[in-house]
Amino acid sequence: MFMSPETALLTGIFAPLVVALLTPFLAVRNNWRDVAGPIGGVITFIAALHVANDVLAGGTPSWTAAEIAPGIELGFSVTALGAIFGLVASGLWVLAAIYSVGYMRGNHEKHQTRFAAFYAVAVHAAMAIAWSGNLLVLFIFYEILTFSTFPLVAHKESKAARDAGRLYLSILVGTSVVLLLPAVIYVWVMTGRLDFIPGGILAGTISPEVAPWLLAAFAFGVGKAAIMPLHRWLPAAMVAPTPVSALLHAVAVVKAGVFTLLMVAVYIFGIDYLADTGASVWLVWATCFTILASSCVAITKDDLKARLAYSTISQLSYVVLGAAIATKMAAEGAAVHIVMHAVGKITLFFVAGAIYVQAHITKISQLDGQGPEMKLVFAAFFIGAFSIIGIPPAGGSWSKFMLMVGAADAGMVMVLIVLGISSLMNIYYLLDPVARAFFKPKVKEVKITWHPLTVWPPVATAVLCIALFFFADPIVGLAQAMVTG
Amino acid sequence: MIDPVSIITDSWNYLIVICLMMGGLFIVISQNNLVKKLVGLAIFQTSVFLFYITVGKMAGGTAPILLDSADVAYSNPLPHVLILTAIVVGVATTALGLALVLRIHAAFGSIEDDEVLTIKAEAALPRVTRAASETDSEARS
Amino acid sequence: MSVFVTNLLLLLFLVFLLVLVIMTRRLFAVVVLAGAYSLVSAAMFVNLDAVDVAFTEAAVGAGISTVLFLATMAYLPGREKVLPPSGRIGNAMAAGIICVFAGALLVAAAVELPAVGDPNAPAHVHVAPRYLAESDSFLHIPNVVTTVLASYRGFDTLGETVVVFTAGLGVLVLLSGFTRTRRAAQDRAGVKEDSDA
Amino acid sequence: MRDNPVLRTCAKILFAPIIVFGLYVQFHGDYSPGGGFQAGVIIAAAFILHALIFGLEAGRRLVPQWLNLALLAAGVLLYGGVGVAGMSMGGLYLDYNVLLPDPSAGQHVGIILVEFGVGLTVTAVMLALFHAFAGFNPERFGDETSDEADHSRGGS
Amino acid sequence: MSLAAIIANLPALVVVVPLLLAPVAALIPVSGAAWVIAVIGTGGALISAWLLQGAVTGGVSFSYHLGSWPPPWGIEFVVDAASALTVLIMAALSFVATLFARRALPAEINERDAGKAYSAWLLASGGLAGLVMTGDAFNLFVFLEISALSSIILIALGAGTDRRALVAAYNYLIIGAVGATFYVIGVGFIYAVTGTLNMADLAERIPQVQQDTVIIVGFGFMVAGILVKAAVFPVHIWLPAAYAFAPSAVSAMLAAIATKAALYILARILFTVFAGVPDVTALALEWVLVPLAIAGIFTGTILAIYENDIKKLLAFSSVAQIGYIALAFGIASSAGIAAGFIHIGNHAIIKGGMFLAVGGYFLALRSRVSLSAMTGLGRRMPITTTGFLICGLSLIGLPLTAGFISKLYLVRALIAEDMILVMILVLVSSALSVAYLWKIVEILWQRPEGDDVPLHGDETPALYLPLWILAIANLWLGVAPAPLVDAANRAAMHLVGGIS
Repeated sequence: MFMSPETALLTGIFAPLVVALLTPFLAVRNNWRDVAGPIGGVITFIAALHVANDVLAGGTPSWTAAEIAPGIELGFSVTALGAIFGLVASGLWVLAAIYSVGYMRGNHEKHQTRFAAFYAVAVHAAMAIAWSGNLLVLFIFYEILTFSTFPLVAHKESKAARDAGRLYLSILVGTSVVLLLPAVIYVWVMTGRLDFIPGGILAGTISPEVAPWLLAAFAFGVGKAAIMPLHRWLPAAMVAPTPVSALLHAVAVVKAGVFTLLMVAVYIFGIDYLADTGASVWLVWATCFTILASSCVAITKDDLKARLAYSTISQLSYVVLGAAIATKMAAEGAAVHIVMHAVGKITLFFVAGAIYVQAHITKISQLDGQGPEMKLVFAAFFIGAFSIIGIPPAGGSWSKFMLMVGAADAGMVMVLIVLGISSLMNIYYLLDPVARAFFKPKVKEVKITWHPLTVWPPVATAVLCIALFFFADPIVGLAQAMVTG
Repeated sequence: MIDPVSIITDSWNYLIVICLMMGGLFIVISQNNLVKKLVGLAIFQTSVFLFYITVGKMAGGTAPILLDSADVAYSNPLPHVLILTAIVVGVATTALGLALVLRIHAAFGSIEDDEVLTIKAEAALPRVTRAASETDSEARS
Repeated sequence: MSVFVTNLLLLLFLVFLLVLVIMTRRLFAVVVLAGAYSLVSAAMFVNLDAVDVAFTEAAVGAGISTVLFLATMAYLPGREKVLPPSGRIGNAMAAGIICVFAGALLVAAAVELPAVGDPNAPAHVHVAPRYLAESDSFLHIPNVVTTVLASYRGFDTLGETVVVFTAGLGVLVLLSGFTRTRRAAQDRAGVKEDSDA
Repeated sequence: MRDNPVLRTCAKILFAPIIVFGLYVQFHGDYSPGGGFQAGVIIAAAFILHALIFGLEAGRRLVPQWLNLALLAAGVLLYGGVGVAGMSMGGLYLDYNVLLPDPSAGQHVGIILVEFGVGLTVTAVMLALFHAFAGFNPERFGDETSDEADHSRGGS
Repeated sequence: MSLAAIIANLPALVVVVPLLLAPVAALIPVSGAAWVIAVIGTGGALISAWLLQGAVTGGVSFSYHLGSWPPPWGIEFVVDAASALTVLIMAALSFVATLFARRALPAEINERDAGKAYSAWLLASGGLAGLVMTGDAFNLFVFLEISALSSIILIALGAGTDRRALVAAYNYLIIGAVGATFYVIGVGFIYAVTGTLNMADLAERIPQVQQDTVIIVGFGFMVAGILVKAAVFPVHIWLPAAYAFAPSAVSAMLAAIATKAALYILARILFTVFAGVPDVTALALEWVLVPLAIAGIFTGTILAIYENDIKKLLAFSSVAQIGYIALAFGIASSAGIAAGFIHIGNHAIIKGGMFLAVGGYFLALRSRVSLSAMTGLGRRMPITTTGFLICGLSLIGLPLTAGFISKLYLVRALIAEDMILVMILVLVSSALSVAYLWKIVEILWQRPEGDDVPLHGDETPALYLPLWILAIANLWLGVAPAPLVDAANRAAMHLVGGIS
């Protein structure tokens, strides 16, 4: 093809940044500005595909800018897991960009230019995280992602929005500076390196007594993974416009969190080291608790976005759980789940936003009987929910299956039970809105306004959910490459 | 180690000088009056000078101004030089301190430590700046 | 030995003056006593063969700085304020503890020092002899203090001249400088307003 | 006291001798106690005496502030200049040996020069101090005090 | 004067150029002209320091005999990796601060005093440079006094805007003089048993001295005196008021370089002069310096969190940062000392930059900069505020900034010595420092109730260029810290030997 892996790498990382920088100038014509996002998305996605191809072929595209200390380069280098995350972030950005145009216009939001710019910066940060060459670079862009999404969260500039933004920043920045950064430095001091090596770099350099604590520093230092009790920023961030919730709080930001943990588990600790030292056993229980607890909370929520938020929290813990179980299969399952859940959850958020734009409904209890007016939308929601729950023929079923197998390998029966229970809860609180919409009598008359740009993206992602069930091989392949190295 | 007698005979000079030093230091720390602090400082330093000169003294020596006769023991000139320097430095410090005291008295109407230290921030601004800040606050409100 | 007897007397006199300074509340008296203190120590310097130092101490320490103190007192209240006993005793306690501690350390060290006037003390045998030997033979200047001051350690003296200069500069700035008067400041403020407008 | 004829004549008579004595202390420092500092103080004393008797204004007329400042700087510059001269003549800073062909003569010159520099500065400083303190005018700085009660209390 | 002569005399020039230009500046009543002299003085010092740094890069170190009298009879300047690095950092920072002073200083004092102010300015930077260069224990005292008296003048000049500056200056004078006298006492005792004042000579002779008590006490008093100058807790009390009430430009220069020189001397005394009695120094480090440093770190940070006057806040943070440097020296491994030197450099550019920014705010507001007065300045002075922000992020040690490098090497040195507890304390304190920085940032970007305070004049390059020089230095040293780190390692190796 026409790009060397390295060029693809740089293109993938910097195309979103270029979009962000151009946006203010393109703002003279709203259409120019709004078309920039999707175009950038397509370019980025193509680049991501290239990189993923190269990684599947066994290459590791990499590029280094400078060395700031022995063993710490500022540079990028794509791991298999990174390739997966890069694909997810860039691919979904295309749709999200289109969708956000429809949403922002349909809602007549203010500051659309600022919104678009920071949106692109966030994607840039996500891509950089995905392909970062070592833990420090990952940390840097982790912070950039946090700061670039702050204006998006506080977009409405209302008091509520600013408070939510403050909570968002204080939890994410606080945890990362107090725990994550020291953990990173500690790893560097002990091993003299920070790059990602299949099989990990800690084995033999860090004593098994320290390992659990170090893992804890990572697990709670990465606030974006929303492991309880550090989950509160995520529901708070739901004050943001839905495109933000959709891309960032279903895909980029939260996935960056679990991605980081998975990277740490697989490439820094190493699955075998975790399994041998049992450093991650406590994490298994922590995540199991998060899964169940957040599911329970989700059931009680009547606000659609809030419910989705808590569902996200529990789904994130699936990924962390996969890392914590520390078997190859579970780790692969975690990696695959990043993709599957992303596609499914973004569908659900798209729908939530679409419903809001078209009918200005945010409460589930008001959805009763609205189904017939918005068939497409609810159909998409239905499929997305399937994928999240893990019912064939939706992609989510693969990842859940692999997770369960992994847990079985590790002989963790409790985990199997937990997964089962949470699936049942998923069925209830995710299908309940659809059921209400179609089988309950209408409670209130709303006038539906048709905004195509908010409808077709969810449909597309819903189709993607199904497609991923039948064409999961490349993803799974990358996941295997991750653990085998 | 050293028996009391030899202490008395050998180093009582040092001991008294140390008492003088600490007396001066005591004045500096304990006194509340800015002028008296400076007096204490001067005494403190002068006592230190005494210590140095005592170190430089040689028994049966004379002032280090060379005479023609060969067999004369001279006291050590080096401490003298150091102390010449130190004396001048000391008086420079004193002068600057006194100038500050005068200005403090002109500005605060007091030369007592506890009083000048308890000036409220806004009261400490010169009228002009204060007026400016007042107008600012009006502008703000 | 007579030297040391005189020393003892002078030192005791100094202690006496010191106590007076601590006791006295009339600042004029305090200042004069301080002058006396440095005059007596000048005598002590003579007694310890440091004639140059004595000369300087008498001229600078006893002379100039006393004059400066008196000049300052002309503008200041003559008596120091008497603190309430609580505060006074508090200060005295704090100061006392510090001084006793530091003093104890110094005494512990002082008893180990070479005896006063011991001709074999390191101070007499290590660096100084070259000054005494060279000053006349090479520099033809009998006053060793002058040669050391101006030549061997000339850089010290340069620094000290700079210190004197600094002090003079500071006093000029502080007392006869044009530190911004109300009018000047108001003009400036006014100008700034205009320039903004 | 400036209209007391006795004092005025004494001052007139003493002025010159004090300065001469100062110069003696300055330049005889090589052979007897004395040198720049002491000399500076003594010479300054002469001017201070003059100012005491004939008033500050007269003193200022004799040595205006700009001249005073200039002398102040001149002393330091002279001292430092000797050092620079040493450098420019191929020696290190403050190296007097290179000032003249004969090192010991060079030392002599250097020492006299720097002592003179010290004397200049000290004289000027003492004079400046005296004028600054004696001529201090609290009102010029009074504007920094506000006349509010809360801190015009205390000693005064 | 021939070029060769200049090269040969670089060590002297670093000190002498500013000191001898000071009297010249004092004679010039015109603010602008006096400033030019100041620029020439600090610039000349900077160039000489730069050349010196180049000279010692090869690991060579040489001694410069003033008056060409060999030590210990004469006074020598010591040029080695450590002193050259420190003096270069200080020269660079005082030069940048001088650039800033062009507009800032005359605005806060009377223009007719500007000449004298710049004179004191030159004296301060020259005196501090001499402090670092000199290899003679007593000559050190003279330079202590030069720098102290000139700093006092500069601080007192703040009386034009806040008369508490006078009290701050007076307290600094008293405390500083007591500290210096303590140092002199210590030197006196050591001299009485060694008979020499030259540091190298002292280092040789001290181990042979039998009177241990004298050595210990002399050492104690010398160090105590230096600690006062370095504003190490608990003798930091003079610093906050001094930095807070001095004119902005002066605060910037003092915050950047004043305490650095003293810290360097501390290292010098600990690791070279008294290297012969390791048991004594080790004791002092472990039981005095490290605890004091940690106490200082926390006191400074916490006071900063509750402080509302921005300059005082930064001053308290300086107390904490000085604690980090003292702690790094306290580790006493060559890695630790290297970390100390790295942070000496980084903290100089960080805090210098922040004070320059605050100076910009001051000139815009024309009043003491309390946090409430700064509400919304971020939007109205974006250039200054961005620079301030960069330095701030560097202060809390985020990656890509110089501050991160400091933390990196400090933590590394701590772990290497198994001082895990101390490391945790350091990390906690640096997390706390996020609190007070965030407090400022929020106010800067917050929208004020009602309309904005009128600003006096807009941002001008004269004010924000120096700031941005330092901000960019922060980023540059965060991405490519190799030069500083290498120099610091050389310095540490020179002081204690060993490999870092």
